[in-house]
Amino acid sequence: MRTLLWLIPALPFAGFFVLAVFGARLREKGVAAIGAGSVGVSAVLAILAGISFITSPPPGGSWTQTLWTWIGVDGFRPAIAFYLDALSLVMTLVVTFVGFLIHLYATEFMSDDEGYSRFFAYMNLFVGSMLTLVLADNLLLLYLGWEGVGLCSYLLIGFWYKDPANGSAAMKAFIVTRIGDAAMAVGLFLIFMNLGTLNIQEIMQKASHTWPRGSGLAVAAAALLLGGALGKSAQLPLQTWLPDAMAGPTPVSALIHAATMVTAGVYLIARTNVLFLLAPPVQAAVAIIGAATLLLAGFSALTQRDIKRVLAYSTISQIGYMFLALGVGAWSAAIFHFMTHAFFKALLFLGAGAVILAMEHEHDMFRMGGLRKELPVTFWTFLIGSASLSALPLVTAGFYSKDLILWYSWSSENGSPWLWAAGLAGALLTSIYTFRMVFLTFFGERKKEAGRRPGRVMTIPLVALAVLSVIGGFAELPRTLGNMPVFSEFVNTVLPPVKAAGEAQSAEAAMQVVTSFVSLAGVYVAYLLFLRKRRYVEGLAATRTGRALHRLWFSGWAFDWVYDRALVQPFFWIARINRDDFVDLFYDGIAWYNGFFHGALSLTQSGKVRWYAMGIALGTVIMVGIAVVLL
Amino acid sequence: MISQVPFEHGLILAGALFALGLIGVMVRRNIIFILLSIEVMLNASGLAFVVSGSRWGQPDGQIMFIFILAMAAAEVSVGLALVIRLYHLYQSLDADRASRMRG
Amino acid sequence: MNAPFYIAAVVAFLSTFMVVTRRNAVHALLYLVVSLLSVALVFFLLGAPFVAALEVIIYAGAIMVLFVFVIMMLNIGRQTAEQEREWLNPEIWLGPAVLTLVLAGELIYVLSRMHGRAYALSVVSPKQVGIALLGPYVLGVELASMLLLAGLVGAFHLGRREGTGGERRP
Amino acid sequence: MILVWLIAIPLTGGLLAWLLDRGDDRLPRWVSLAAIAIDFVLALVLWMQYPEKANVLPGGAWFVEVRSAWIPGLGIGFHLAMDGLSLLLVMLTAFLGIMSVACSWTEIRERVGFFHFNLMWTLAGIMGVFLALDLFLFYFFWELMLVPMYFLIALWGHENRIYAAVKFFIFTQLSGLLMLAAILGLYFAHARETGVYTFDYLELLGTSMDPAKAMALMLGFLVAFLVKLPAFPLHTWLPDAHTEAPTAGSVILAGLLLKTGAYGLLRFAVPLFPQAALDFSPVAMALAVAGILYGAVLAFAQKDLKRLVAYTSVSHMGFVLLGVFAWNELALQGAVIQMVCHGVSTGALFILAGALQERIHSRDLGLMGGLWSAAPRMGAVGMFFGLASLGLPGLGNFIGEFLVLFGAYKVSVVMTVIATTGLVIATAYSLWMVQRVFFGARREEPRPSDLGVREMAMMAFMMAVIVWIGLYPRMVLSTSEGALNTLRQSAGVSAPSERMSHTAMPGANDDGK
Repeated sequence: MRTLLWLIPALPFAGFFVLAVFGARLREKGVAAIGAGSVGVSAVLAILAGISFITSPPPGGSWTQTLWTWIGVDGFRPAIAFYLDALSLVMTLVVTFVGFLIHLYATEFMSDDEGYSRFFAYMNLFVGSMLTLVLADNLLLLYLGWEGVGLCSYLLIGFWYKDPANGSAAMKAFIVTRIGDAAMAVGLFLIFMNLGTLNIQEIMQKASHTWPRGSGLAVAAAALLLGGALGKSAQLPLQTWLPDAMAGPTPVSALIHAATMVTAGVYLIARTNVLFLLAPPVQAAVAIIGAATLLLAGFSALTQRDIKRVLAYSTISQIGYMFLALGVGAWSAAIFHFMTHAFFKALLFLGAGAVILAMEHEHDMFRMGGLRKELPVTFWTFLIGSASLSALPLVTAGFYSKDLILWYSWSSENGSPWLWAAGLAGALLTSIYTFRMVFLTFFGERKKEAGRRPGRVMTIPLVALAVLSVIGGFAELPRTLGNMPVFSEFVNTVLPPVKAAGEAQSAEAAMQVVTSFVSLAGVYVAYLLFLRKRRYVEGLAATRTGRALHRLWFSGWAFDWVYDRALVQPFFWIARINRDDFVDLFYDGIAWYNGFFHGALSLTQSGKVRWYAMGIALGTVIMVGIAVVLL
Repeated sequence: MISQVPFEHGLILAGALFALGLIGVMVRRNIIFILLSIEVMLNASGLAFVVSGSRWGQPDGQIMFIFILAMAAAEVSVGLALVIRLYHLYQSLDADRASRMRG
Repeated sequence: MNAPFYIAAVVAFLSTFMVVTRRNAVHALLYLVVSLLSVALVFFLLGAPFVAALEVIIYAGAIMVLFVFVIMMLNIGRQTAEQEREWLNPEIWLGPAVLTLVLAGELIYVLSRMHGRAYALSVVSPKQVGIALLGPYVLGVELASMLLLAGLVGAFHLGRREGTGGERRP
Repeated sequence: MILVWLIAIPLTGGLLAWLLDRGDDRLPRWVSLAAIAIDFVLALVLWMQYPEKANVLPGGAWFVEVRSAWIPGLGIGFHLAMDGLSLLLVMLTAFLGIMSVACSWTEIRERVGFFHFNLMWTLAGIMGVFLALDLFLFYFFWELMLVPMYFLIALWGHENRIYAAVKFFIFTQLSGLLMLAAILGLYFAHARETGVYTFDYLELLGTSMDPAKAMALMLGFLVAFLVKLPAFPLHTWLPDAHTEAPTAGSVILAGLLLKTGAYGLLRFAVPLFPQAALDFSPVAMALAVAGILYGAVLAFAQKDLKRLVAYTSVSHMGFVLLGVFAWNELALQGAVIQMVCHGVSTGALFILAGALQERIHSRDLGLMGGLWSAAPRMGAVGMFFGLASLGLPGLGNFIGEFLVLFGAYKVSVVMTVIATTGLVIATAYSLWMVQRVFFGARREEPRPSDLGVREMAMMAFMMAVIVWIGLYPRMVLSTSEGALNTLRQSAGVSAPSERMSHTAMPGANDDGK
């Protein structure tokens, strides 16, 4: 099984190549078969690899397969090599499995769209790049996957290229993430120069030997890698691109902007955890950024009208939780939340996609309503997803993962009550906006006829993801509820275990009661505000501060406005005024003076013989004068 | 009969005559006067040659004078022919009239 | 012993000065002849009798006569005199005068700094000149003859009055 | 002798093409295509046997050499030699030569024979530059490639081609003269030191002279190469020359002429005056970084497609300059890779721009837009090379740029960080270009037909090269490794005596751990 490791990323790339070259000639059926098939087979392979990995764990806890040396310049020898250990196995499984489900969903969702083969080519390229990123054995190959997913997100956001708005949203996404990538690149340079290698495992060992805890280099390296992670995972301050990324087709949002790509930053930090442990200030920064982002995104999600933008802000918020977990050192909790989040967020997006399809591409929730009876399956699966997102107690996966994070943000060594409080407030906000979305779309009076019902192929993924977002949570039962931490034991073979302060079990139980009460309260508040007395909410929004707050939150805390004023407009201005290259003026100036002197000198050619005689005389006088002076 | 004239005085005389010829060329607008002044200058330079030739007792000075004479003769003949044509063309001997060759 | 040289020099200078400043062309021409004769005398005094003779014969005789012909042909004697008057207003003289004064000054400065010892000016007999002329300078003589031929042809060709055709009235 | 053939074939091919112009237009095209194709085959043959016939000449990785007296009196010899670096660039010349002949198949209508004559003679001049080891011969070829290029732009160019051609000529000629002065200065300095009057590069290598004079001579060389490279302040001829040149002219200009500048830096400017180059390197690196950012910002602002691509070349060549003056193993290899990949990717972009101009008779980005629906294949190819120019990992340019940045980081952190921000602006301009040309609302009137079979074959070939270098650059790296080690060693600012010893450099190294 070990030797087939390279097939997992290779298959989607092969799918991309086939579809890119022959796509135009294939029928939709053929394209769907190749597109979904390649990801499906690599999913199967991943599962097989997982099984053989778990049943007969390899000695070092990891498999390495080197295909060829990528660049060979004296000490700089990165290789195209894949490295499978517990962490990357979890990531691969989630990416391939959820990826396959979304591909399946997309075969019907995108049917009779004129760029059908192009869509699946890009999707396969994305899955291939994501798998390369996850399985990369050295940072340069990881960077290749990193940029590859960024490219695919650009291609897929701008998929419907006829509308220029999609194009600019796509460019915004790629450029903002590219800023993060530039920081990460500098991090790579720093690491290579100081540690002499890019291989992740070697970096981990060398860093812990050479760099003392909190040394300048460690902080710099960690901060730069964090920069890359912020860009890709849409955290403060580089989060403005994700809401606009909803311009892409819904399966894209489900796969890229919910399940896989946006969590690449989480994977990077988890993978290079030694660097972050060596740089406590940076780890604290991760926690604080996580907490701040989850609050900001929560508030923004409250005010959105477009169903996909609500989910986008919710994704930013949930990743904020993962960053919080990473920040406080609960590595396995972050990965666990990543897994459960992948399930229920993908489910919510696919559900939203079904709703949008039914509503003939209507995105505004306030124009939908009462779809409960029209789309029963979609409704129930959507409800399960929402429940899991807002972490309804005991029954949903979201509860176990989010509760774990909140618990560790309280109890772990570098956790703090403030972080916990922020997390809790975030949980409240989450359940309010989630159920606001549910009530607005599925309850209340029907405003529009439901057009196209989701077909069988679309409902299978919905149901599967719904099941997963319920049972997914049972993989990690906390001490108080069955004490079966299967997931964290598995992942902690790679990631360092949490350094909890050894709180009593009762404290943990009390904490769980508080979080479940908060999530239920959120549901009730949403019920009150958006189902019963809608007038009350309109009244609240009508007040002056209300309107100001609403505008602020709606625009994502005006980050876009600030960036536009501070960075984008000046850049355009500089580019515009210097369009034809002021350096050129210097050379044109030389040419002009040349002409000027030509004019002046030609005046001396007056044609009068006597003037010439005068000139000759003057010349002789000067020459003789010089001769006289010199001798 | 050989005079003990200091060699430099001869040259100074040549220089003075040359200067006068030069001033003539520059000042006069009538072409005939310009030609005359050129003749004066030629003569002055011939004088200088002869003076220095006699100073070192070499015939070269005089030979150079002969060449200058030949050149002056040819130059005057052609020059005057041109002056005649110019006169027919412009009906005046003003040197500044013929200034069509200007930049 | 050197008196005649200085007298001739002064006469030459004055007559040349007159040549340059006269308004009437004929007067200028005659002064020039005087100047040439005085220079011929200087040549004679300097021990170059052959050249002195040549000066008188060719320079004063032939070239000046040529000038006389041209002046007569163009009859520019008196009536161009007053035209000369407004051409020769004093301030025209200023520029060139300054220039030539500076030039003359430089020449004199250079010459005066040389050691002014008088040398016995040796006589160079026409025989020596003849030998040298047809010795090393034979090429020069041939060239001079060709130059004269060219001058002849040029003068003849340009001098013809009509039948040249083709040249445009201004 | 094969080197002489390399140069002689395009020369005769060009002449033949011009003579055959009487007949129909197709004949000259086939003749010049055949000539340059033979050249490419020769280059491949050389590459095949590269490892075995190593170090024919003392001091390193020369593996083919032709030497004969030309003007013995002045010490000028007809000395051509090839090492890994010049082999790569000669292959690039032949490859882009084929592409430029192929892409002007339908574009050039009048005076086809003379066009191909100029094209072939420029290519011969460029190959001569890459092979010449005698400074006088190098200057001869430097001029030889300049004049036909001037005719290419002046006769077959677009609107104000005369202005562009003259500007190009003056810029290059003036700086060329500075270089000539520097060559002569070196010639006499060497003569004074060793009494031997020679222009031969290998002898001139060791001349030691007082620092001020060395710096002056180095600057003489440097200005010529910085104008050709287009480094920041001296680059303004490039956009005009590119906008007005015919497609083949642009491909040659961007793909090859810029490389002669970089090659000159690598071969002549730095090794001949190692200490002066070392002292000058901070300034040069600052110029490089300025070039990267300045080129990128200006590329972003352009309205004319070819002008935009021209400014991207200024930005990419900034990386090469940064690599050259960082002067360590990584940076130099990066610079070589960047040269090769930039040649191919920018050449392709120009062929695309030319094809677009042939179809919609304009280069104005305002008129384009929504072309993807009309010409999907052209869109895909344009997108590919746009991504190559922004340095997407997995493609060749990324390898070049990152090796340069890795190398430059060792020398100066600040420069590298600023250069890395250049990557972000690079993303901006290339995505902006792709957006304005291919995406956006579909227009009715310019309905360009999609790429034909000929064009698609060319593009596929170039894409293959870029991806091959992107994923498996070791073939290129090992070829240029020997040459770069020699250069680094000869400029290692070590004592002249030590440099004279013939360090036997194994031409081919083992295939890596």
